[in-house]
Amino acid sequence: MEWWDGFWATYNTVIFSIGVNAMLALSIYVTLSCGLLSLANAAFMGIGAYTASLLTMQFEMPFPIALAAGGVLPALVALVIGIPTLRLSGVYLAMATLGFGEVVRVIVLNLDITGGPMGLNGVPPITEWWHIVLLLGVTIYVLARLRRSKIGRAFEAIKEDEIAARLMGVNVAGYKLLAFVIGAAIAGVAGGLNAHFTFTIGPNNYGFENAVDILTMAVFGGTSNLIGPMIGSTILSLLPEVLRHFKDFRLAINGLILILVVLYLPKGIWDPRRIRAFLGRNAEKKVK
Amino acid sequence: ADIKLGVAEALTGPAAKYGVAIKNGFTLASEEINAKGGVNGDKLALVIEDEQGKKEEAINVFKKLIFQDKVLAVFGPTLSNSAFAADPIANAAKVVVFGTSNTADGITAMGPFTFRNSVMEADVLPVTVKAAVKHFGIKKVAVIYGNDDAFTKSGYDVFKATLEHQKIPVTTTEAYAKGDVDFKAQLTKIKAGNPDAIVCSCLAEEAANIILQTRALGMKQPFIGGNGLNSPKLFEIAKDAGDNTLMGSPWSAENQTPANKAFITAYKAKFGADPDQFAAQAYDAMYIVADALKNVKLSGNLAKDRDALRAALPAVKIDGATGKFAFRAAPAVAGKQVGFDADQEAIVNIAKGGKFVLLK
Amino acid sequence: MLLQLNDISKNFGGLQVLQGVNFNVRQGEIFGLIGPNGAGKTTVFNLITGLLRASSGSIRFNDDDIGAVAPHKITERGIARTFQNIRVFKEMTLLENVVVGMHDHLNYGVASMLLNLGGFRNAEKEARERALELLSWVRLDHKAHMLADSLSYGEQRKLEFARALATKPKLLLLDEPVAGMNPAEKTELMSEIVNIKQRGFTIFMIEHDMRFVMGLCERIAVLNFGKIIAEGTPDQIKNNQEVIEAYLGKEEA
Amino acid sequence: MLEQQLINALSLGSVYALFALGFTLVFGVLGVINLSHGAIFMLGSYAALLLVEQMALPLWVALLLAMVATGLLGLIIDVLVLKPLRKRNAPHLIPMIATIGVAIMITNISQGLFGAENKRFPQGTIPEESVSLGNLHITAVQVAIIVIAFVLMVVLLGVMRKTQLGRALRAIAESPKAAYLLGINVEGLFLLTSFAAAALGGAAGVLVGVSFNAISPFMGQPMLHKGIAVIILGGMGDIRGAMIGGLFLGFAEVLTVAYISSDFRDAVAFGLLFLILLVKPSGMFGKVLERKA
Amino acid sequence: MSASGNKQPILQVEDLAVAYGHIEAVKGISLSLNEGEITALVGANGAGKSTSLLAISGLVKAQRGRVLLHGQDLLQMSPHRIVESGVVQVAEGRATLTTLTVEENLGLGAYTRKDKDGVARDLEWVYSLFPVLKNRAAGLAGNLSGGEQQMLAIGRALMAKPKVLLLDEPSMGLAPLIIQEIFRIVQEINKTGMTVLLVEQNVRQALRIAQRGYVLETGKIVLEDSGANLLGNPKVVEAYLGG
Ligand SMILES: Nc1ncnc2c1ncn2[C@@H]1O[C@H](COP(=O)(O)OP(=O)(O)OP(=O)(O)O)[C@@H](O)[C@H]1O
Ligand SMILES: Nc1ncnc2c1ncn2[C@@H]1O[C@H](COP(=O)(O)OP(=O)(O)OP(=O)(O)O)[C@@H](O)[C@H]1O
Ligand SMILES: [Mg+2]
Ligand SMILES: [Mg+2]
Repeated sequence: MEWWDGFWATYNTVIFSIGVNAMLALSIYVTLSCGLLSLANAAFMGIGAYTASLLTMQFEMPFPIALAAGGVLPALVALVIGIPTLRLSGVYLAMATLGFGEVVRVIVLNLDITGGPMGLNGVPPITEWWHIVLLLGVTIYVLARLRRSKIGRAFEAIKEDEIAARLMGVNVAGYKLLAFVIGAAIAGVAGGLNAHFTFTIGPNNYGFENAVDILTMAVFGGTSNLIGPMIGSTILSLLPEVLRHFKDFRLAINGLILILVVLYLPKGIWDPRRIRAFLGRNAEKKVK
Repeated sequence: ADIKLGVAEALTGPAAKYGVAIKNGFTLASEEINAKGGVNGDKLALVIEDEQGKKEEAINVFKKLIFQDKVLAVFGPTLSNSAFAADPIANAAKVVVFGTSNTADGITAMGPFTFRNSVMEADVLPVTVKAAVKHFGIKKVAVIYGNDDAFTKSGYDVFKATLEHQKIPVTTTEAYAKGDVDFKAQLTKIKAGNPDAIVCSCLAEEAANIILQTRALGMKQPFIGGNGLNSPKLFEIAKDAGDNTLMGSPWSAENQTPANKAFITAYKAKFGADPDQFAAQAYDAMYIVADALKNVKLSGNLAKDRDALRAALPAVKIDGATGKFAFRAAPAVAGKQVGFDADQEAIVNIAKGGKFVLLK
Repeated sequence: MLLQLNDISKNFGGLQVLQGVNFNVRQGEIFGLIGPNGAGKTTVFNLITGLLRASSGSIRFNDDDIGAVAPHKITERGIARTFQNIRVFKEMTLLENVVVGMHDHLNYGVASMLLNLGGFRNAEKEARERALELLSWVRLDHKAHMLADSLSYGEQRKLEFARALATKPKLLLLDEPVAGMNPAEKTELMSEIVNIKQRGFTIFMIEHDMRFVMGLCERIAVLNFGKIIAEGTPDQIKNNQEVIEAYLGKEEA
Repeated sequence: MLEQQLINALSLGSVYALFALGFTLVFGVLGVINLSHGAIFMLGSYAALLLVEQMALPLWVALLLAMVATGLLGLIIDVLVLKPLRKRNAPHLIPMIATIGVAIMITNISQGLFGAENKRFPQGTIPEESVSLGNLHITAVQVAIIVIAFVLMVVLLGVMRKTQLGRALRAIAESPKAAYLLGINVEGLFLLTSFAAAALGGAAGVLVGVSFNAISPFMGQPMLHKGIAVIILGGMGDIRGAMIGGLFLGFAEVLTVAYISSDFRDAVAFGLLFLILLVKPSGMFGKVLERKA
Repeated sequence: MSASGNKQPILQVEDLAVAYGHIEAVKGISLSLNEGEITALVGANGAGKSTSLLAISGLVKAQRGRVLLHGQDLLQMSPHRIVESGVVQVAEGRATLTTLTVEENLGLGAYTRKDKDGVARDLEWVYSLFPVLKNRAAGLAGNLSGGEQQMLAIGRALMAKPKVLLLDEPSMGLAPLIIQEIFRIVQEINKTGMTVLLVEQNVRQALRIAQRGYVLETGKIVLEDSGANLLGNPKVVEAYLGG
C-alpha cells in the first residue's frame, strides 16, 4: 500500500476539494431547482468559513459545533436578505446576490476580527476525509428526499411557472426562501470544511470568480438532478491536475474543454433525458 | 545524483508577472551553478510547477512536489496569501520551504522549516521615510494603498506605524482595489489636502498609473514607496513622470557590486529583459540553498537529507545580487523556535530620468 | 352565495378595465361570464384568484372577504383556475403536474419525508393514484409519464383542467376551457364538466363558444367594456338585444 | 474639488457606459450574458497597441482597425460557440457558461502571447497634457471618451427606436420564433449584433487602454464586474439604461470616495445597486411586463 | 361551390414528414393549394396540423418531402426567405411581440416589403378591418387582451401582403361576433386573390368557406374533398362536428 500512501499524501487535498466543491455545486443546485439564479453561495461559503474558523481558532470550539455554526449563520443571513431579495428574478437576482457578496467581501476586508485582506492564517487542519464524506452524504440524502416530496415538486413548479405554482396553493415566497436558506447552509458548511484543510482563508477567496465557478460546476454537470452537479464539480476540480503538463496553456485547454462539453452536451454532462434516449435507442438496436 | 528542488510559483494568472520573473531568477542561478559543476559534483534539477497565485493550487502543487516528485526543498509560492496555505504542508512534511517574495508578517512563524530572503517592509520603510523627510523637507503627507491585497495592505500598516512614530501628519488616507485603473477620485481628494508628498503602498504598475494621473491633475508632489515600486515597469509606464519617487528596497539595479553587475548582465543576456527585484531575490535564494548544500552530505535518505538542509541553512552568509545576506531567526512563537527571516540592509533609491539611482 | 363581487372596479394606469361590477355565483351552479374580447373577463379571474388587487369594491368567498388574500391562500380556501394562455409545467410529467395541484393536501411532516416513513409513502402513493384518476377523467392517463411539453395545445388545456381539479376546489374557474378544441372534443369536455358539477363542484367559466356556454351554464353574465350589461338564463341572454349587438352578432342569436 | 470630482465621475461613468453598451446589446438581442466581453475588450486594447507600436499607425486608424478586429472575433465566437448552442436550443445559462470558457481561453492565450505585465501606448500617441481651467483638469482622452460614449449611445438608440432594423432586433430579442414568422433574417441579425457588440467592446478597450496605461491580459475582468453591475442597474438589454447605469455607477463610486471613504467605494456602489433593485426589480429602465394570465 | 378544375395549384406539399425526437408527428402528407382558394385543414388535437404549418414555414425541420411554391422547394430555404417568397403564417399562440407597440408589430409585418406607399395603404386597411388596433396603436401589444392579440397577429400577417397565408386557428379565443368577422375577413382577403390555408377547430365554419378541405388524423391525411362535401360526410360529422 505504499503507492497508496504516496498517492493519498499528494492528492488528498484535491480529493477533499472535490467533496467540498460537490457540496457547493449542490448548494447552488438547490436554488436553481427552485428557479433562482442566486450567486450568493460564494459569500455564504465565506461566512461559513470565517464563522467556523474563528470558532476553532479563537474560542477553541469542537469542530462539529464550529461546522454547525458555519452552516447556521449563513442560513440566518440568507433568511434576512432573502426576504427582500427574492422578489427579484433571473439575472436581476443574480446581480443583487453578487452585489450582496461584494458587500460581504468589503465588510470582511475592513473588519479586524477577520484579519482584513490578510484573512485568517493558521486555521487548524482538522478536516478529515470522513467528515467530508459524511456531510456530503447527508447533503445528498436530504436533497434526494426533498426532491421526491411535495417540497421538491413545489420548487420545480416555481421554476417553471411562478403564477401557476401560486395558484396550485404553493407559497412561492416561502419556498423560495427555503431553497435559498438550504443553499446557504450547505455552502456555509462546505466553507467551514474547506477552511480547515487549506490553513488560510481570505476575503478574496469568496468573490465573483468563485461564485461563477460554483455556478459553472453545477451547470456543466447538469442541473436536472443531483448527479449532475456532483459530476460537474468532480471534473472541474480534477481538470487542472490532469492538464498540469500543458503548462502555460493549461487554462486555455481548460477553457476549450468547457466550451466543447457545453457545445455538445448543452444540458450538462448528466442529462437523464438524453441518456435515456440513448439507452432506448441501443435497446431498440439490440431487439432488431 | 541530481538534487531535486521544487519551484512553485504563479506562472499564469495576474500574479504571473512576479512568478515568471522569479522562475527566471531560479533558472538562471541553477544553470550557473550547474555550469560550474553543481554542488559537490551533484547537479541541481528544478521541478517547476504553476500554482496560479491561488491557495488551493499552491497546496496541491506543494504536495505534488513533496510527496510525488520527492524534492529536497521547495521554493515559493509567489504570494503571501498562498504561502499561508502551502507552507504548513512543507512544515508538516519537514521540508524546507523557501519564500523569495513573501513579505507578509507571520510567514516564518508557520514553522521551523520556513525560510525567506524577501525583506520585510518593517525593515525597509522606516529607513525610506526618514530619508524622504530629510531629502524633500516633508512636513505632511497623504497616503494611498491597495486595501484588498495582503502585500499592499501590510505595507500600508507599516507606513502608518512609521509615520506615527516619526510624527509626520497625514492629510488623507485613500484606498483602491485590485484591478482599478482610475484613481482620479482619490487623487483629487488628496490634492485638496495639499500634502508635501504622497506615500504609496502599491505595486509598480498601479503606482505608475497613479503617478501619471497625479500629474494629469496638475500635482507635482514626489512619491514615497516600498518594495512594490522596485520594478522597471514603473518607468516603462510612467516614464519620467515618476522622477523624484523615493523607494526603499534590498535590491537596486544601480547597486554596483560585482555580484549584482554579473547578475544583471547574465539576466539580460539570457532573457533579453531587465531583471527586477523578484528575479534578483530568487537568484540569490538559489545560491543560498546551494551554499547550504555544500555542507550537507547527501545520504539518499530523503527525510534525513531534508533535515540536514534545514540544519545547514541558518548559518549561510552570502554576498549576492541583493548585497550582503544572512538569516535572522524569527521571534519564537509560544516558546517554540520557528523559521528564519532575511537580515539585510535596505537601499534607498530615487528616480531620476526614468530609472532608480541610489540616494546619496 | 359562494362568490360575491360587489362593485368591483379596476384600472391599469389610465385604463379603466372594470367599472362597478356586481354579480354572484351560487353554490353548485355552472355560471358563465361572456363578453367581447378585452371586456375584462380574465381580469375578473385575476382579481378573484388574488393575482391582482381591485381598485375598489370587495370580493367575498363563502362570506369571507378575499380581496387581500395571497393567491396560494385563496387556492387553499378552495378556488382553482385554468388559464387562457396555457400555463402547464412543461418540463414536468403530466402526473407531476397534477400532483403539484395536490400540494395543500399532502400533509406529511418533515421527519416523515426525510426518513421515508409510511405516512410519507402512503400519502405520495395516494396522490399518484388520484392524479392518474384525474388524468383518466380527461383521457390523458396514457400519457401520464410524458413531459407536458410534448402535448398539443388542446391536450395541454385538458391537463390544466385536471391539475386545477387536483386542488379539490369548491369553485373552479375556467378561462376559455375549449378554446382550440374541435366540436367533438368540446362535446366530450361538456359531459366531463357536467360530471364534475354533479360531484359537487361549482363552476365559473369564461368562454366564447356559445354552444358550449349556452348548453352548460345555468346563469350567464355579460361583461362589456368593464360593465355588466346583462345577467340571466341562457335564453334571456340569447335574446337580449344589447348582448346581440355587442357580442353575439345575429348569427349566433 | 467638487467640480473636479464631477469631471472624474463623468469620465469614469462614460468608460463604464462605453463598455456596457456592447455588453447590453448582446444581451438585448441574443439573450446571452456574454462573459467574454471583458476578454474582447482586452484584445481591443492589444490590437490597437500592436497597430500603433508595430505599424506606427495613427491612433484613430488603429481604433477603427481594432474595432474591426474585435468585431470579427465576436463573429467567430458567435459562429463557433453561440450559434451551435442556439441550434441546439440550449437552456439560457449554457451560452453564458460557454462564454466563460471563451474568456478563459482568450485570457490565457493572450498572456502567453503578450506576457502578464501591463503595457502602455508609446509616449506621444496622444496628447498627454491636461487642459486646465483654473483648478480643473481634464485630458483630451477623457473628453474623447465622454464624447464617443455619448455619440455611440445616441446612434445606437436611434437605430433601435427609429429604424426597421431596430424594431427587427427588438422583435428577435423578444421571440426569435415570431421574428422568423415575420420574415426577419434572424441568424443574419444575430451575427450582425455579435459583430457590432464586440466592435463596441473593442473600442472601449482601446480608449481605456489609451487613457489608463494599464493594458494587461487581465484588464477585462474588473471591467466585466462593473459592466454587469451597469447593465443590471440600467435594465438588461436597454441601451439608454447602459448609458445611465454607467454614469450612475461612475458618480456613485467617485462621490463615495469624495465624501464617504475610498475603503467603501465598491461596497457603496454595489450596496446601492442592491437597493435600487429592491425598489425597481428590473433595473432603472428594465421592462416589467407580465400579463397575469 | 366546388373545387374548379381549372385552378392552378400554387403551393404543393408532397410527402411531408416531421418528427420530434423519435415521435413522428406528421407522417408523409400531401396537400395542394389552388391559387386564390381557401383550403381548410382540420383534425383533432395533436393530429399534426400546427406541425405541418411550422414545417412549411421552415420553423421545424422536415424529415422528408417537398413543399413547392412555383416549383421552388421551400424546405430548402431559410425561414425569412420563405416569408419573402410570399408564404406567411399566423402561428398558433399568436407570437405577439409584447414589448413592442401595436403599430411596431404591424410595421414589422411588412419587414420584407420595400413599397412604402403600399405599406401605408395596407396599414390603413388593417386598421379598418380591426378598429381596436387603431385605438391601441401606440400601446404595448403585451397589454392587449387575448382576442385583441389574435387580431393583431392576423393584421400583422396581412401587412406582409402574402401570396399564401397560413392561418393556424385564427378564431381561437375570439368572441362570436369577432369570429364571424374573422371568417368574413378571411373570405374578403381571399377575394383579393390571396390563397389561404386555414387550420381550424371551428370545423363547420371553416369548411363552409373553404373550397377544399383535408382531414388530418394522427399525422396522416384521411380525407380530402371539397368543403361542401366534407361538411356532408358522415364521418366528418361524427368525428368533428359533434354529431
Ligand atoms: N396588466 C395589464 N396592464 C394594462 N392593461 C391590461 C392589463 N391586463 C389587462 N389589460 C387590459 O384590460 C382589458 C381587459 O383585459 P382582459 O384580459 O380582462 O380581457 P378579456 O375580457 O379576458 O378578453 P379576451 O376575451 O380577449 O380574453 C384589455 O383591454 C387589456 O388590454
Ligand atoms: N415540441 C414538441 N416536442 C415533442 N412533441 C411535440 C412537440 N410539439 C408537438 N408535439 C407532438 O406532435 C403531435 C402533433 O402536434 P401539433 O401541435 O402539430 O398538433 P395540432 O394538430 O396542431 O393540435 P392542436 O389542435 O391541439 O393544436 C402531438 O402529438 C404533440 O404531442
Ligand atoms: Mg381573457
Ligand atoms: Mg395546433
